[in-house]
Amino acid sequence: MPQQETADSNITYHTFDVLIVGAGGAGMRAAIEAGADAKVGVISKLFPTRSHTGAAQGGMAAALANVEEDSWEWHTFDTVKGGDYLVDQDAAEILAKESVQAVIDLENMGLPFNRTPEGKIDQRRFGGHTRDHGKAPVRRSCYAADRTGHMILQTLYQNCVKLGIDFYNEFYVLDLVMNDGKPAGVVAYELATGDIHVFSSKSIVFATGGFGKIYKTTSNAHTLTGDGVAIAFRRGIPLEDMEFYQFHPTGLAGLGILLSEAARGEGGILRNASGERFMERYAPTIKDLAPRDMVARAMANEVREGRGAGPNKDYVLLDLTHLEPAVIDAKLPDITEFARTYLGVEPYTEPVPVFPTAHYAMGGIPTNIKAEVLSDNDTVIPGLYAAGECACVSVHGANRLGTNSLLDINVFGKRAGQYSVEYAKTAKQVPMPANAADDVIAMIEKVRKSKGKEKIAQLRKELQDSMDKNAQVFRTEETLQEAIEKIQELRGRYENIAIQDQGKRFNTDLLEAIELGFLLDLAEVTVVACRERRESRGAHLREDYPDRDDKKFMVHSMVYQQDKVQKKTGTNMKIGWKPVVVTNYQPMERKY
Amino acid sequence: MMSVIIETPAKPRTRKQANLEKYGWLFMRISGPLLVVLVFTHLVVNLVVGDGIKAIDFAFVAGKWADPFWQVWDLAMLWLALIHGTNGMRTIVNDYTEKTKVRLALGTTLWAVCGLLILLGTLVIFTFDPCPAGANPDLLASFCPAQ
Amino acid sequence: MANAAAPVIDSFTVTLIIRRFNPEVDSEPKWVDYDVEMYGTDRVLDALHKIKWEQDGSLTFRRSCAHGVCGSDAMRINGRNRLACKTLIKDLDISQPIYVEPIKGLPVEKDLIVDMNPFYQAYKDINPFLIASDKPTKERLQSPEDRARYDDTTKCILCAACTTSCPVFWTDGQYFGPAAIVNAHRFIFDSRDEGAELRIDILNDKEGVWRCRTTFNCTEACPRGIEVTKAIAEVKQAILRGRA
Amino acid sequence: MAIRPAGTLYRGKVGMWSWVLHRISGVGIFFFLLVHVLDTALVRVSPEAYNIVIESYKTPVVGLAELGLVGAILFHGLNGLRVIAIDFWSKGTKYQAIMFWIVIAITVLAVAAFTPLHLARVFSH
Ligand SMILES: Cc1cc2nc3c(=O)[nH]c(=O)nc-3n(C[C@H](O)[C@H](O)[C@H](O)COP(=O)(O)OP(=O)(O)OC[C@H]3O[C@@H](n4cnc5c(N)ncnc54)[C@H](O)[C@@H]3O)c2cc1C
Ligand code: HEM
Ligand code: SF4
Ligand code: F3S
Ligand code: FES
Repeated sequence: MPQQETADSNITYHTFDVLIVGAGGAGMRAAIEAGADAKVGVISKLFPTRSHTGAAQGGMAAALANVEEDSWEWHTFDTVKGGDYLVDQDAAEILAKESVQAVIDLENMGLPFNRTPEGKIDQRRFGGHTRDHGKAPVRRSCYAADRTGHMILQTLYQNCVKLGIDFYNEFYVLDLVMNDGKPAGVVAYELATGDIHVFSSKSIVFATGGFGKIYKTTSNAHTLTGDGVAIAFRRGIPLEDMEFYQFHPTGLAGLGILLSEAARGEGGILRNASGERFMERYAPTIKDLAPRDMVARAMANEVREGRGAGPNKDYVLLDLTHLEPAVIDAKLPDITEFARTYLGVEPYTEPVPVFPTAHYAMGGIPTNIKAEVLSDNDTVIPGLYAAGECACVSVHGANRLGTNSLLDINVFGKRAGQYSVEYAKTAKQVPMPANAADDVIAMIEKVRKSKGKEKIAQLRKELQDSMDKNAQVFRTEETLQEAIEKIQELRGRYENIAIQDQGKRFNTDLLEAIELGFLLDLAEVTVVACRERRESRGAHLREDYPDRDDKKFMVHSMVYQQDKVQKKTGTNMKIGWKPVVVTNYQPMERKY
Repeated sequence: MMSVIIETPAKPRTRKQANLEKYGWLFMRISGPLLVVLVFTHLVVNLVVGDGIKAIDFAFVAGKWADPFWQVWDLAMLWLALIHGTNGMRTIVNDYTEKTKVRLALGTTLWAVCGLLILLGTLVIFTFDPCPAGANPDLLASFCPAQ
Repeated sequence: MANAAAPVIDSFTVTLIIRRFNPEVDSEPKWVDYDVEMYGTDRVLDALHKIKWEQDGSLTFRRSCAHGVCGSDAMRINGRNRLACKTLIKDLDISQPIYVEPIKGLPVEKDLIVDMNPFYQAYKDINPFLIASDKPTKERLQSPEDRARYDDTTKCILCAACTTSCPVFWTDGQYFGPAAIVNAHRFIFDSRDEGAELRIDILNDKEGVWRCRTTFNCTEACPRGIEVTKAIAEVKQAILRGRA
Repeated sequence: MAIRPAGTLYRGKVGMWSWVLHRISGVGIFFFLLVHVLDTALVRVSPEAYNIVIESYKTPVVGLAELGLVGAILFHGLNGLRVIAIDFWSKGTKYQAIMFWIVIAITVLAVAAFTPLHLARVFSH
């Protein structure tokens, strides 16, 4: 039941112990953890099962050792190495250690994992996951056909229904209210009515997911506009490692729809126009199962050097034709259907055209291993938590391994739930300022009343085109400069937008404009961080600085918003650096 | 027969009353195959073999009902078809009525009619006299003494 | 073969006729025509976006993933329920206008957006979560055969294409609807679940499985290819026989 | 531009149309049955009364209607068996469309075979 205390004009007030923003995997996992012990509310701009966690296909890593020998140490090592040593190793250890329980939790909640003949959870191979520190690929990914994310999302929602968690669906959180540097709550916009809601809460968990929509070719949903990340940034919270954005090797060419790495885990092979298995040249040992940054780069390189397939030589081919149709049907039904539906290609008999697609943000809101949000390198903001793709713990470093994100949302989602409820038990509610909603109301009214000439969609398209052109797999000082200038131009034009829908009900026109504002912010932070990191590491490839530079850059970047334009960045952003936590593994060259 | 468009469900579902839907559903499926045998044979005997519809008259009926086999046959058909049909009509009424009162009224009417007809039909079959006294002998079956 | 991704079909113009309704200004729904230029790989969702982004920003519909996995954009396209993001324009008859209207039987909120709450309520009513009394410390075991038993119905994305294609649901909106039954099936036939009896009891309701008249609209509408009518038949049998 | 209906007719496939036909035929048969029980009951009144009414069944117009009735009963009965197969046979849902066409085929053939026979009798009466 909604906690409705007072309602003046069109503002409704609510109070909770723990408030979770976002009902994807991370948000709902936190809600389940906190739900039994406290008054928990979950706000989501989508109905929970529409969250993009449901799009995840391949699996969730955990060293269960159900099918072959495995250990959490190996998993930690793979995660660190996969992340090009920019991973905080204390966090990676937690991720790997708690993975087993995370999978068991899900199974116990009812998740229908695929099973081994003995009835245990089955596991399969995935890129970058190896036995004994890189000796051979290992079967570590727990999966439910190729809809693991779907099953996680459904199972978590089912358990939220079971617990009777309070959901506010199709509510857009547009602001985080801070009082004297402490979080008091959030302000949300109700899509159905256009009403404003102010939520006070002792602890607040951000779990708003990624922001792949800064790019044009992306596996991400239209709704992944990074709202939570941008809101935090606007409220003075720095963003960590934003230059590391992962491009997934196998997006359907031209569309960006993802074909899971599971396709290669089950034996799929990448080939160039002449049919060559080119990954043999780039990663002789694990070939097509090398980490994503390496595969994406290899693919982009093949195309660039003229070995691409197709009339425009602009993609490579994912070959599944040597797999048994029965195996494809049992293990990869959905993704092969994507190829059929969207490209008209029959994967049983034809190779599928693929090209890298923007996929996953390694960076985001900085947190520690208790999922507490940091306001600088190590100062905790009490009561504020973040988990999932919007957060940066950092377990993914410069490049996330496949299946580690579904794991991340479960492990750190659970932790966010635990620690936030623990905090809420003793903490006092930070008083909600009287005019808490003013900023949001002003922002909405400004957008609603804008009678300019610029079309939102046009600005967004120009932003995405520029990001694809200038800040995708390959980057240089020049392209990044171009991107910054473009973003600043777009910011200017954003002041002059036109909104056609003036109504209150379901005004998605208005919200798309607001979301574009978030995208502009995040694109700019990304590009600034890209420019400042003058080395190549993981997913971040600077052609003008092609080598990894551990002396200067074995650090996380931290971008802060400033009031005034900074000389160094040419924007109103300041960059700082944060040391990487190293426990066991010293940086080495990455070879696979 | 396409249904009306209703944009709004009339009322939230009222949960969980004891109900006989399962039995109604089963009855439709048990009576169905029986009716296939009963009705299809009935059609063949009355409309196809011999002179078909031309041959049907009082004497024809009398001839059939003189045999207890056909008495039981028609009795079974009467009961099953009426209950089956009425229950089917009830389903349809439930689909297209929204007000409980209307639903109840129509339902009651249906079952009342069904009951009356079953009663009437049963009485007719059992009290039927194939050779009513004083009737025009031309109209009676050949086995009647009056002929 | 491999050139499938290249634009095989050049651009063409199609007319979309969309049933629009904004209760803030309209007294009743109206049909509005839009001409849009599309390409071979475009889907109906792309056409709707194009209209919203270039012609009329007030056109309102739900969408998120754009590739048929989130279940946001079920709508009636040329008379049948489908996901806009999974319906390629070139697969429709483009010599004719394409009719787009909201799914039927749920209250229309605005344009193509309907109030999904009655639908979600039916889902919640069947207790859509694992009910098990044991407290395992490890994973529960389940044989691949037992796992396969309910695989089909785990695919549901709650898009409501099935329920709102059902003629029985259209009549009075009281019927639980195929989606709720599909989700009950997912648990009734899960060997780990102990709540079958409870769910069976719920679906033995007046508005439960017995209202299904096997019209198969649900099966044909399901974008996930779930054999919905079959699942319903299996639940009916489970009720008759007292358990799966 | 042609007038457009409030909402378009749902374009269901054979499953939906078979149900529409089943429903219409069921209702038709039901009302016929009501009448049929009453007219048969006239045998209890008098042979004359019964024969007068039964004569009207043999007129051309009613004779034609009887063809429709027979068709409706055949369709309803056979489709009823199809529905039962869908409910009780595990492969029923898979073959429902084929079964529908079989039902239609048998109904059409049977009515086609019966029509000349019946009409000859009706018109020779
Ligand atoms: C196609 C695809 C396949 C993938 N496959 C895999 C895989 O196989 N293995 C793996 O480990 N990872 C995979 N990933 C990555 C992984 O799925 C995601 O990183 C992860 O699911 C993110 O979960 P989340 O809970 O952080 O965010 P999401 O699931 O994206 O949820 C975000 C939530 O925040 C809400 N929200 C956002 N903004 C607001 C706002 N302003 N107000 C209120 N609510 C808001 C949304 O409504 C939503 O509920 C894949 C990703 C994609 C795109
Ligand atoms: C000849 C053999 C018959 C068979 C095999 C048969 C079978 C069936 C079946 C299985 C149903 C249930 C349909 C469903 O649940 O979807 C049904 C419904 C129905 N039957 Fe019959 N039936 C027969 C004869 C009759 C007769 C003689 C009548 C009329 C008195 C009749 C009237 C109805 C009606 C009105 C319905 C309801 C239709 C609906 O709900 O759409 N049936 N029949
Ligand atoms: S069963 Fe199919 S059509 Fe129905 S809600 Fe689920 S996915 Fe959608
Ligand atoms: S459309 Fe409806 S009638 Fe049954 S087969 Fe599907 S639920
Ligand atoms: S937008 Fe997600 S299913 Fe169509």
